[in-house]
Amino acid sequence: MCASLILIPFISVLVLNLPIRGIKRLAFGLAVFLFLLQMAAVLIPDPAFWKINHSFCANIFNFELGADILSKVVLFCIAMVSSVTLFSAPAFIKNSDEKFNFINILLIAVCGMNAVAMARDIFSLYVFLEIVAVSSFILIAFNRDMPGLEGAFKYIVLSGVATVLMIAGIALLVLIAGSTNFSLVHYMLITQNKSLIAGLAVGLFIVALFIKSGLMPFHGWLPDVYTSAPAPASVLLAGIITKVAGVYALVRIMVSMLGFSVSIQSILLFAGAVSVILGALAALTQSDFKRMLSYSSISQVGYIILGLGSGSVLGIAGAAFHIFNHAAFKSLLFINSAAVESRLGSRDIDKMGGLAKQMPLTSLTSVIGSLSCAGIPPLAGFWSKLMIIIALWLVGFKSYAVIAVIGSVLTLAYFLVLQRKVFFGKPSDEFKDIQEAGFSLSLPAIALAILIVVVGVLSPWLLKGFILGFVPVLGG
Amino acid sequence: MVSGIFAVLLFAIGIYCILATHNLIRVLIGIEILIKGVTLLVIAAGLKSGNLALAQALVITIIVIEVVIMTVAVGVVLGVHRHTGSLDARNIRKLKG
Amino acid sequence: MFLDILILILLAGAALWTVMCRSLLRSAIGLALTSALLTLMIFKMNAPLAAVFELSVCAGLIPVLFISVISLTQAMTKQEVIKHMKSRLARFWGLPLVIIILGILLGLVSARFRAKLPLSEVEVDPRLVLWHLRQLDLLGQIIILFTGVFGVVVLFKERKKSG
Amino acid sequence: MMANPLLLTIIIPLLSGMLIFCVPKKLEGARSGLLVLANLAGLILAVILFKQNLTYTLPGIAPGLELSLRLYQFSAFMLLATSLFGILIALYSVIFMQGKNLVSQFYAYFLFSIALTNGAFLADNLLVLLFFWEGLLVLLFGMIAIGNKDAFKTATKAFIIVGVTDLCMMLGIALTGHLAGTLVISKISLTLSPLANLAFILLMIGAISKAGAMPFHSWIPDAAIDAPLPFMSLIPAALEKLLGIYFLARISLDLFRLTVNSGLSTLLMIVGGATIILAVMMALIQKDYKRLLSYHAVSQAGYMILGIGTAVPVGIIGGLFHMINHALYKSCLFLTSGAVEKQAGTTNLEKLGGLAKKMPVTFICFIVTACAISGVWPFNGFFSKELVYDGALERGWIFYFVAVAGSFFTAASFLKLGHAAFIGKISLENEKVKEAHISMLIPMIAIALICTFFGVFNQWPLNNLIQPILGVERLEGHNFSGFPKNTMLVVLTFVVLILAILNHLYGLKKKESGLHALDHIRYLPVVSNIYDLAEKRFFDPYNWGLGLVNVISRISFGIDKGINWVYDSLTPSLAYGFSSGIRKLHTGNYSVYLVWAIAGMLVVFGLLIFA
Repeated sequence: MCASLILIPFISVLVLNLPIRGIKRLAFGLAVFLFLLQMAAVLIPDPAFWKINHSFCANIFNFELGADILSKVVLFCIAMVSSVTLFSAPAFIKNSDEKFNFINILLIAVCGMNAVAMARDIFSLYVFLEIVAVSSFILIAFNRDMPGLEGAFKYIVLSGVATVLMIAGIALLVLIAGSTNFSLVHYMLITQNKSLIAGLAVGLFIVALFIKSGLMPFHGWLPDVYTSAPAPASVLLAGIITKVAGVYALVRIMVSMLGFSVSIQSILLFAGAVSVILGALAALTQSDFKRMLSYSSISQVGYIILGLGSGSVLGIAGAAFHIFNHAAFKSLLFINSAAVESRLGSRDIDKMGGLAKQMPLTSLTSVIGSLSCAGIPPLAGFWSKLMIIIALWLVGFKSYAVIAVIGSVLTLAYFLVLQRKVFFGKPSDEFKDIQEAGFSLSLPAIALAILIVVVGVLSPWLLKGFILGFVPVLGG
Repeated sequence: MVSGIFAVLLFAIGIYCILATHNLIRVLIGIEILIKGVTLLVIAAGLKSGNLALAQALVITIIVIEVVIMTVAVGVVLGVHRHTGSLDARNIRKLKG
Repeated sequence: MFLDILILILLAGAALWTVMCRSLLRSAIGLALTSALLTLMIFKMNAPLAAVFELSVCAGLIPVLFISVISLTQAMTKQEVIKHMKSRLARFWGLPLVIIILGILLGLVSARFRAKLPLSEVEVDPRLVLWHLRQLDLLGQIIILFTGVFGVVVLFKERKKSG
Repeated sequence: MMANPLLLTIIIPLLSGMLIFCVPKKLEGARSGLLVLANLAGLILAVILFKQNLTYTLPGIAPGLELSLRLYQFSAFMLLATSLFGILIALYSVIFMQGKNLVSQFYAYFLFSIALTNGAFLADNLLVLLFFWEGLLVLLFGMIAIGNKDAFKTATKAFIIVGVTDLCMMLGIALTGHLAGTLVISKISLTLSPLANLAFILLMIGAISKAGAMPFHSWIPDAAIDAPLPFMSLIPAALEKLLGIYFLARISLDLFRLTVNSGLSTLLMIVGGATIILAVMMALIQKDYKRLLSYHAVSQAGYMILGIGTAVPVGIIGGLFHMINHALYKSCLFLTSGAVEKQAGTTNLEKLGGLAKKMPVTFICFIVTACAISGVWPFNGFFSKELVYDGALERGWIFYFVAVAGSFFTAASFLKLGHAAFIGKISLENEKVKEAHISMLIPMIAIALICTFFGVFNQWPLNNLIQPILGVERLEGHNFSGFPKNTMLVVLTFVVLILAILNHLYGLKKKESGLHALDHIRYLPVVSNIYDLAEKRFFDPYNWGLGLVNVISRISFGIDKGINWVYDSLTPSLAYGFSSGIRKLHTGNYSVYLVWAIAGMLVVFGLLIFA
């Protein structure tokens, strides 16, 4: 039944484009409904739903899909960030035709991401990664302004190279394993002696997904893309697209297909640590609101990869939790930046100041988002970072645990800079008559802030079950 | 084996092209050459391991995806041309820092 | 075997020419040529279905796409061409050298990359594989084609000039 | 889960504190009501929980990390004491804070402090303890900082002093965990070894600095002036003392088995003795009501440390009894000073005088608690001090002597204080002073009554509250309640008190002023020099630190500035330098990005294939 998570959004795109009068007006409501449905479906633990061949469709459709707790976390994030994006879109896209196109592309991207989350075949994973990538190209260039086109082109080039590397890896897997199914490949990789070709294939996948997830030093495209994309698109990109297309795919491939070895772990940990530190450092002096957030994204992705690199159940649970947290607080912060941008028409934080008075909601929610990102208890971000750091420590990568802590301090530092420049400090005369952002931007921000606080406060009670849920993920 | 070597060579040519050229269309051509190399690799791998049917199925999908990516990319390049009046890749270095 | 290597060398040569030739138009044609040679190679490797696709789409459609873009954009003036040629030469002269050296190097180390191969399966029809085992990919193809359609709608649509 | 009573003791004040932030400014009544209600709930909860044994383990975050809370005799008693002070001081501050700035912040911090203190008492894991302990540090900063305009400086001073000692404690916790192999407090029982000694000293520094002993005391008198008054009677006088001595008792009784003849015991006694005498000497010469009290708060902590440091049952019982007694009368004394400040507008003793007629209830409360602190029979201070004397005598006459001398000076300075503030000529400005508001009086009266009760019926608190902490086994069959058995000591105590009165009368005759009744001690030949230095803050380790840094900075280009430079310039400029360096690398050229990616790819391949 879980195939319906792919089919239903796609079918709704088809239906929306049927030449029926007035059907376009349904788009917004339908999309909201679908996303809420998806969140509900993830939260309702009906094992029958997640079985692959459940209904009558089994005779016609034969999809290789599967969902474990890792997939479910990501599926939830996809629906969450997409609905937030959807709500924020009307503030920026006024034209009704364009809005319709935006919703269609959003639905297709969601469809692709859902498939990525549930794929159990490396080539299918690649196909849907490409769907996500193409739809994000279109979203970045959606306004067809010069920065958007520039960002889109850079993304196309780097993503194209990553794609090619990934297909090369798939080709090598076909050569040595004769299949592209996760479990078959995993089996073949274990039984076969570690040949050079296997090593090469692993390297190709790692590099391809490093590029897609924007780890240093493969990250060049990421700040440009996040900065240049239209505000709702950058919420989607930063919140979920690169996380699914890069980070989740990497975690999935490592866990289900490639398995861990000392050299792979050291590569993951090193790249993660470099991203954590350099990303945070680079964020420190940015003057563009969104650009600062995008370097912060690089830094946070570093944490996820550190958690993955620990190779333990706790670390991967922490990574998955951090994916969720990152989706929550980073889309919250991008929504905040969108709110500021929509009111001020500028993203230059050097020119802002004292907006806390004029935009109290935006200010408050951004403080919550920043603190969660910096890992301040009891917000949600604290727990995932704690899990990652403890996992690193327990496995024995103590120096990396220390780096993770230092990175957290740096995170706090740049968010303090951001808060001081934007929301506190001296109000600038230029923006005296600014009002709080509209309903469509405040509502998602408030919802996300509440989610962060609630999840953070409830974490001590929920985490044990959550972590135990990851034992089969790593075992199988 | 020989196909593998030539796939790597095509890869090198494509990367060199992307790095050295100043023309947006030629960047896309570079990416195309990368994909050519990788298509060759997939077919060769399928032939060598006796999974040619699978390999062909994969290649067909890859080609479809390739076309779509190229279409979108061309759309982006045309957009850039509309703004700057040229295809010079040096025009797209505005975002930095 | 000899014929294979010859085609492959021609393929690499065509790719080189595509990258290095002066005119953008010829580059696009070179790409078509490269694709055609690749088609030949794929056909030689007993993969006729993929070969047909490669020929029709990659050797046909994509170069046409590029050529149409090139014709939509205006060509450079003569002075620009001359200036451009000099810098092109400076940038591209290393490529053949790199390729030859890399080829020799790879030929030397390639012996180390020997895979233990699983037993060959019985030959099956790729169409059956595609339709029966890889339905998800087919769905993906359909979706990505739709994405492409939206891409065209969004990116190619002439917008009212708003400045 | 959420309804676990142990968690409730932390969560109720925490949530109500947060709620207070949400209450709009206009609804002052709602805020005050919330404050009082939350404290009342805490008191009820503490009474219900009293005499229960409970443990609660937070759901695991990681295997091997057991975050647990534990309620037993000792912590239940501390919980009760905390909530008692909480409700009384809450009632008081509702009136006192009327019309002041940042009231909601103060109320919220108040409740957060209660929550964190409860958490620290309940913690059964050193990490949990540390968490609450550090939280209190932050609150301490916040609460001082919302005082008058110099408060920020004082807050920084307090933050640095307490922060440094907390750092010591952190190291101690790490060392203890290393030695014991666990961080669960109830599972740790270490015998003394060189390393364990070090761990003990580190933990002790944390504990006694919380209790406000010398040489970590110097922020308290400053805070007395700058911080809001209810803060003084809540934090340094009550909660921090309770917490510090509680932790000191835990480490010397449970975590480490402190033996009579160990060097650590002597060390503790020396710290205690020095604190008693030095702080009380400073108290003697103070001319400000609150400042004088705060030096006594330091000095009295010395008795507790001395008592626990003796490591003999009578001393420990005395120390613990003194802890609760001190918390009682010192918070009441601070409350009287607050009443005076609120009514007369100043706490400067030069400007006060003759308030006894105007504020009779306050005066009576003052008398009772001053007698208690001076150790006058039959108030509670008498009994606990006798126990401490007994213990000190058992370990050496010098400690006894110091303790008794401290008692002399305590009595002397309170005679001076009482005389200067309440008796004597009334100044013109104070003609119209009225008695304080009833809700400020109730807490004072209540505490004064408890002081008397704990004295006259000392069997009850000793048998029900204090002695069970040590347990029958370690009491070795003794029972310390009732009138002291050592008649010699009692007589000596009375002699000392009479001497103090005589001294006061002598000074009074000489100077004819209550305020200057002790000036003859102030201007004794050697003593006067010491005092001069002390008034210039010569003995303040914080100032030593500053002085030291200044001296060295003059010699070697300024370590002070150097450190500042490292923090203010070097680290940020390094970070910013790196940052702008990284920014410059991002040229916006996709080829550069691609080159990075390819280079990274080659490195990855190299690692995977050749490693």
